[in-house]
Amino acid sequence: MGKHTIKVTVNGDAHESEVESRLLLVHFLRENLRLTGTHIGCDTTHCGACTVLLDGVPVKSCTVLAVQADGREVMTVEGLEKDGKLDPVQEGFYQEHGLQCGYCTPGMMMTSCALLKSNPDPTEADIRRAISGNLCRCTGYVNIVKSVQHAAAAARTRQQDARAGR
Amino acid sequence: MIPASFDYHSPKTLSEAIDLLGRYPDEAKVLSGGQSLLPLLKLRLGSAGHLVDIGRIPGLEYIREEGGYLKIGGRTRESALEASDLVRAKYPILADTAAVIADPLVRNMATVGGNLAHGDPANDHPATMLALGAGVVATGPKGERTIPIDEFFTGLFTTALSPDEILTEIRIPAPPARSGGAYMKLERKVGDFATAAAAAQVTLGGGGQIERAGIGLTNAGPTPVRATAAEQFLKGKKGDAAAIAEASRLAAQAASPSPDRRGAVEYKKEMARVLTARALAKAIARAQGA
Amino acid sequence: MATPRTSPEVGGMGHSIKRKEDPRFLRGKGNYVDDIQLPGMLHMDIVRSPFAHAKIVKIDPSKALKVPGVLAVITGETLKQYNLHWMPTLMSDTQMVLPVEKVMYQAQEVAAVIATDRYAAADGVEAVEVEYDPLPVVVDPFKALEPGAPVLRTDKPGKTDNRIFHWEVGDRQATERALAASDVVVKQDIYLPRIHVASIETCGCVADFDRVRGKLTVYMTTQAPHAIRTVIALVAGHVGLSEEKIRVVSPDIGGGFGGKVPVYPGYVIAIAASVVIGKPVKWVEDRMENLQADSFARDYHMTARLGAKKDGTMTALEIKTIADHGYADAAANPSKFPAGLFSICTGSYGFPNAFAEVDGVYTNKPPGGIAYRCSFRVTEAVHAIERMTDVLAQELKMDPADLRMKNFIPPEKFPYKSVLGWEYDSGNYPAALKKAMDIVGYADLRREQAAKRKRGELMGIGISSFTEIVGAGPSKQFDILGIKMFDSCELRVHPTGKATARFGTKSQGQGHETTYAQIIAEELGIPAAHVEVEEGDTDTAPYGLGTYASRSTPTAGAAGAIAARKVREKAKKIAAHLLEVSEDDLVWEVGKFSVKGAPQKSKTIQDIAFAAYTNHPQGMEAGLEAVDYYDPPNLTFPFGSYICVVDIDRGTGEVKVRRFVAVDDCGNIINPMIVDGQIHGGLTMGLAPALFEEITYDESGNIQGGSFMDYLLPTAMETPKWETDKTTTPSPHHPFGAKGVGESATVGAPPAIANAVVDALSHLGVRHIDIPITPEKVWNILKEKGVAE
Amino acid sequence: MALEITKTFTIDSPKADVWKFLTDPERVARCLPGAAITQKVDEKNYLGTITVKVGPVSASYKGKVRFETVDEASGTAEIVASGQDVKGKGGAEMRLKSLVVERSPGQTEVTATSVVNITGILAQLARGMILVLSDQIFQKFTEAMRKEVRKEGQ
Repeated sequence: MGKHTIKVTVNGDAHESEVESRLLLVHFLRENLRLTGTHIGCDTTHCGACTVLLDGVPVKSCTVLAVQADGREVMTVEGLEKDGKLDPVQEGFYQEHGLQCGYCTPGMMMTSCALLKSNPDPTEADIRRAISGNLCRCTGYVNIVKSVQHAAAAARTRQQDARAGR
Repeated sequence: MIPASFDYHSPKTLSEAIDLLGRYPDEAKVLSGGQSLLPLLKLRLGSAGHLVDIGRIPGLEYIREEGGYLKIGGRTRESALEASDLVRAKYPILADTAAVIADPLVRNMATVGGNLAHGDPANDHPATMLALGAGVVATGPKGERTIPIDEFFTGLFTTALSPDEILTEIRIPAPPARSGGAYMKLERKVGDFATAAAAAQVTLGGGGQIERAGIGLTNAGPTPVRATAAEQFLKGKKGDAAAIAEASRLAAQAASPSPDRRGAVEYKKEMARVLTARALAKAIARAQGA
Repeated sequence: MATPRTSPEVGGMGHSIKRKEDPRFLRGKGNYVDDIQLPGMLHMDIVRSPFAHAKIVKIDPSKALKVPGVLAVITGETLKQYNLHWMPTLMSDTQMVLPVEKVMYQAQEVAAVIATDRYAAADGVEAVEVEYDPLPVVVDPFKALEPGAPVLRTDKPGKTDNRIFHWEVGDRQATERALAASDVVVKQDIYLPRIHVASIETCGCVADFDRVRGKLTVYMTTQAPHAIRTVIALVAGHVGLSEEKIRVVSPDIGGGFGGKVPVYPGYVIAIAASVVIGKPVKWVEDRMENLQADSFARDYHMTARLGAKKDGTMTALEIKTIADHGYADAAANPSKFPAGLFSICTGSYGFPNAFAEVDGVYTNKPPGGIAYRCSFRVTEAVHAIERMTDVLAQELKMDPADLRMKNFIPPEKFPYKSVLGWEYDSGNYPAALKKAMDIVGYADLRREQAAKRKRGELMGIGISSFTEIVGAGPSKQFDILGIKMFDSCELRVHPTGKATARFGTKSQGQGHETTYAQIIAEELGIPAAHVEVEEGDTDTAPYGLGTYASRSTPTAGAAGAIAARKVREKAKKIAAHLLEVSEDDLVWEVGKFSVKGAPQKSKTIQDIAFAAYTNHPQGMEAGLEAVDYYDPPNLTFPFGSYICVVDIDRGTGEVKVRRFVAVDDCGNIINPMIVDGQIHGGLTMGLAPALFEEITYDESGNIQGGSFMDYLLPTAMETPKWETDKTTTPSPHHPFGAKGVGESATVGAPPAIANAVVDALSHLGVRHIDIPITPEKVWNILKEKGVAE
Repeated sequence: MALEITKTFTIDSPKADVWKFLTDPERVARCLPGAAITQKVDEKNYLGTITVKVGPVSASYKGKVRFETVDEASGTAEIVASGQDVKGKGGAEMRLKSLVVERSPGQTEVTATSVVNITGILAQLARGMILVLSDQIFQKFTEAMRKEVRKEGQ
């Protein structure tokens, strides 16, 4: 019942699809576009495994309809790496062992990216607060906090380098 | 977890949205942030034949002071409220509230209007709006009307909105000088509904006595609770420990919570008292600093 | 751990090399079960019972079959045709795949809907009409044991009660006598509630039966793919599924923690559906199904008595337990251990007398009794002894640290034979506790506490000095359904000196691809970067019992080292041939053999590998590979001392963990970075049941805590910043002295937290609080004691 | 989860009228918001439906109504209504015990005890709501009952 044609830009690529009204954004990404990096963990808006950026803002894609994303930009974990270079957040998680099973990781990283955009130099408390809608069962969060701090430092360095024309 | 089928509408104007609501009187539901509605549909606890998404109607997201009121557009997201300098500076009670609703990601979608219109006594804004003496602007086929917040919550999950009305604005009287407010919430973890929570807004007179007090309680009954006896008691009192203690005792008497995994009735009532006391103390301190 | 023997480039033991699995996870390129998409794949969704105990009067699929996209509805009657409606549990009990007569718990599988997509399947589930006739519900295991209680397992001929098993260990009479002769005996009821591992990925599978080849491939969230393959062959052999035609693939797994060891009905139904329909069938649980129907952990009602002399010397321990297993004993213990390794309950202390008994009971709850990130029933045992130690300290007015120091098994007594039959391989308990006390500043904290008490503020300090028992296990005692609990490695060194190593275990986040490579690197000097580790595919990996109970490093890790040593033995022969010397004249140093006294004459492992395929000695088999099935001579006994500091809000009863210091000893460490990560995670899964998580049932058998709304996983806000440190006491019998670490912290943390909260209230006469210690529980005590705000 | 609510109230009607009402399931159903009797099986057994709606949440139950006790002499009636959610999400059972006593001519005191037992998803997720709801329904029922009894009595 109720099909809609939607145009969504995902990781910079424009997609046009016909979808059912009730199709959840997370299923649109995972099944229609086969971008399976975004995971499903709880269905009730508690775990954040499905976090993606919708127009740059992190949201839980299991609680957003695909039709709501019509005309908007979505970024998923698959869009983080640019020109073969990991995003500072990915690099931070790698260096600081911010992931174990990897299941919450994409959502955790998307939230972290958004945090660093609005707050390039977050305190530990800022980070803990920002990721409090993302559950991790493996890491105990200590190394995730370090990963985001690592990413913040790396992003600052990259910016300085860019400014210095390096 | 997958919702049953429904049809989706994305009107571009308010009148189009209101028409749709009128066209499907028993079946249509307003989709604002969707953070309460979509989980209900996914759990298949509720159903809706038609969702009317008000997200594409321009002009429903704003926070501004105008004509002696703080006006918040119905579709204003919680995260916007949380980040607003105006709110932080002048309406700290609202900043307190926005910061403890669900979790940061949910707040990026959830809206202030939705939080009220859902009519859930466990939601956080109702108590705050009761304390602030807000008005709710409903827009329907006959135009706008303002519903005083005291008349807004009519029952469990039910409000004074008619099925073809949309909550378009919340109006909060701009607080006079020497006003302050606070919202204190006890939750089992981030993302949980309140075990108990209290909103307090006070205005102090020149001599430091309390001229006006507004107190609202979350999850303290089938509808959001306004602790009127406590408010009355505080009028003219100095905001000292004894007055706060008595007012919070009176506030707890107004609570009739249901037992659940968050706690038994006695605990919840006592938490209403403790949190009212803490919210009042903070509100008074803020008022003194204002 | 001493300085690493290998260079950072080789990355052997002791190097915190970055994880080899991370690049794919960081890019969203992991391959979890729900990511698998096969051509023509169908979706399965399950109709579940809203009743905890009810006769099934009728299942009417007609409306469901009219839902567009729905192809079939499978019921117990369907499976009964193939005699697949019941299946064995790992504990030799039986459980239903789909019911024919009655349901035994809320959320039990009743029927399965097969459809072309998951949306249609969900619609189909809602359209299946089931008529139930409710039966009396038994949720309380004590009531279940009363005479006249409804007998739940009416399927078992001659069963007249709800008892599953009685198990005991130790000398009952001697313990009773010793308790009677003790100066002081403390007694306490301790309940460890029902909890759920709640890995962020739920369980699921894609079953793909190829009719032409007669081959079944099942991609499955399983921690033990080989054992599962054998179980499938045993259960479904009679319908033509033969073990060599079954391939179980465990892809990337989003956390296991014990919850992905059992065989769930959903797997079996999906397999049956694929075999019958001839198309791939995917089934993935949602979160509520996961919490409500998958195996639970704990649910141990313990009563402990601890005897001591006036000076604090412990003399005897007795623990009696009622274990609520739900409607079937579906624990995943070694078969001869119905109560797992609960007999580790004498802990870190030198008891001369001890006795423990456990009675398993049926109730109308989901089946289980699995671990929650711990070795079999070890958390229960450790909680009991560590709580009782504090209860005794309080009774004797002794400092709990002093009491522990007094009773620790002394370092010189290892290997130590415990009164309940274990041989502790190694330990240095005083060193770990002393280190933790130094880091946390124990004496200062006690002074701070005293000052605060005078002001009416509540803070507490809790200690837990736990001993774990992991690495099951020696084949003389340990098997699952008869299969001995060895584990395995098959190592191949390729001509260019790179290696592929396959193991019988399966990582779920522990980082095996990295740590196993480091073991091979350590033993052979082949850089870890050039060792490819594979697990989880039964068509390629050697048989093993899987990853749980912290057994991977103690068993498969050991197999890896031994296989590498076998390769080294052969390499030595080849090196002798190449260098034209006798084997006795060769010495091994990292990555090469050289001639004694002539170190310039040497052959690297890479040279030797090449020669193994190009220039091997005549009469010797070509190639350089080895297989090892490692049968551990003993279990390993990791230990540690944790100290937790809490502050209590007198108004709300909230407990805030201010500090938590964890000193762990897991023997020699492969990768310190990964070990720290394991401990951080384990601590958080110790915090969770201590303060937040619990599943309960109301009198009608309605589950409470069946979604993340009420099953409270801690976020970064509730979780403290863990402080970790180590002592190193290598295992004397493990090939490289390691012990296993994934679960120590989950075992050790809850009593430290509970002890801290009780300590904060001990001056008010509080002696025990059952976990989870919720704000309401604390507040009720504060109110009763007249100190609530 | 079993919820017990007891209410005692007086109706300005003779005992016989009240009794007649309480033993007529169709009339009782009329006073329960959302309820209807769909079929009479025999004198003591009926089939019926009830739909409960609270804001966006709704549940429809289909089931049986049975008179367990009808003892006019002692003025006690016990009705058990049990049903299952039409979408398989749960079950509900209500046991309504009534004790009818004539206080004075034309004045009848009714003590009604309802024990509601809910199983399934609502009992998992909405315990607090069910409590409030049961109370509301019972309140509405007793109000409607006064009117219904008086109407029929007139």
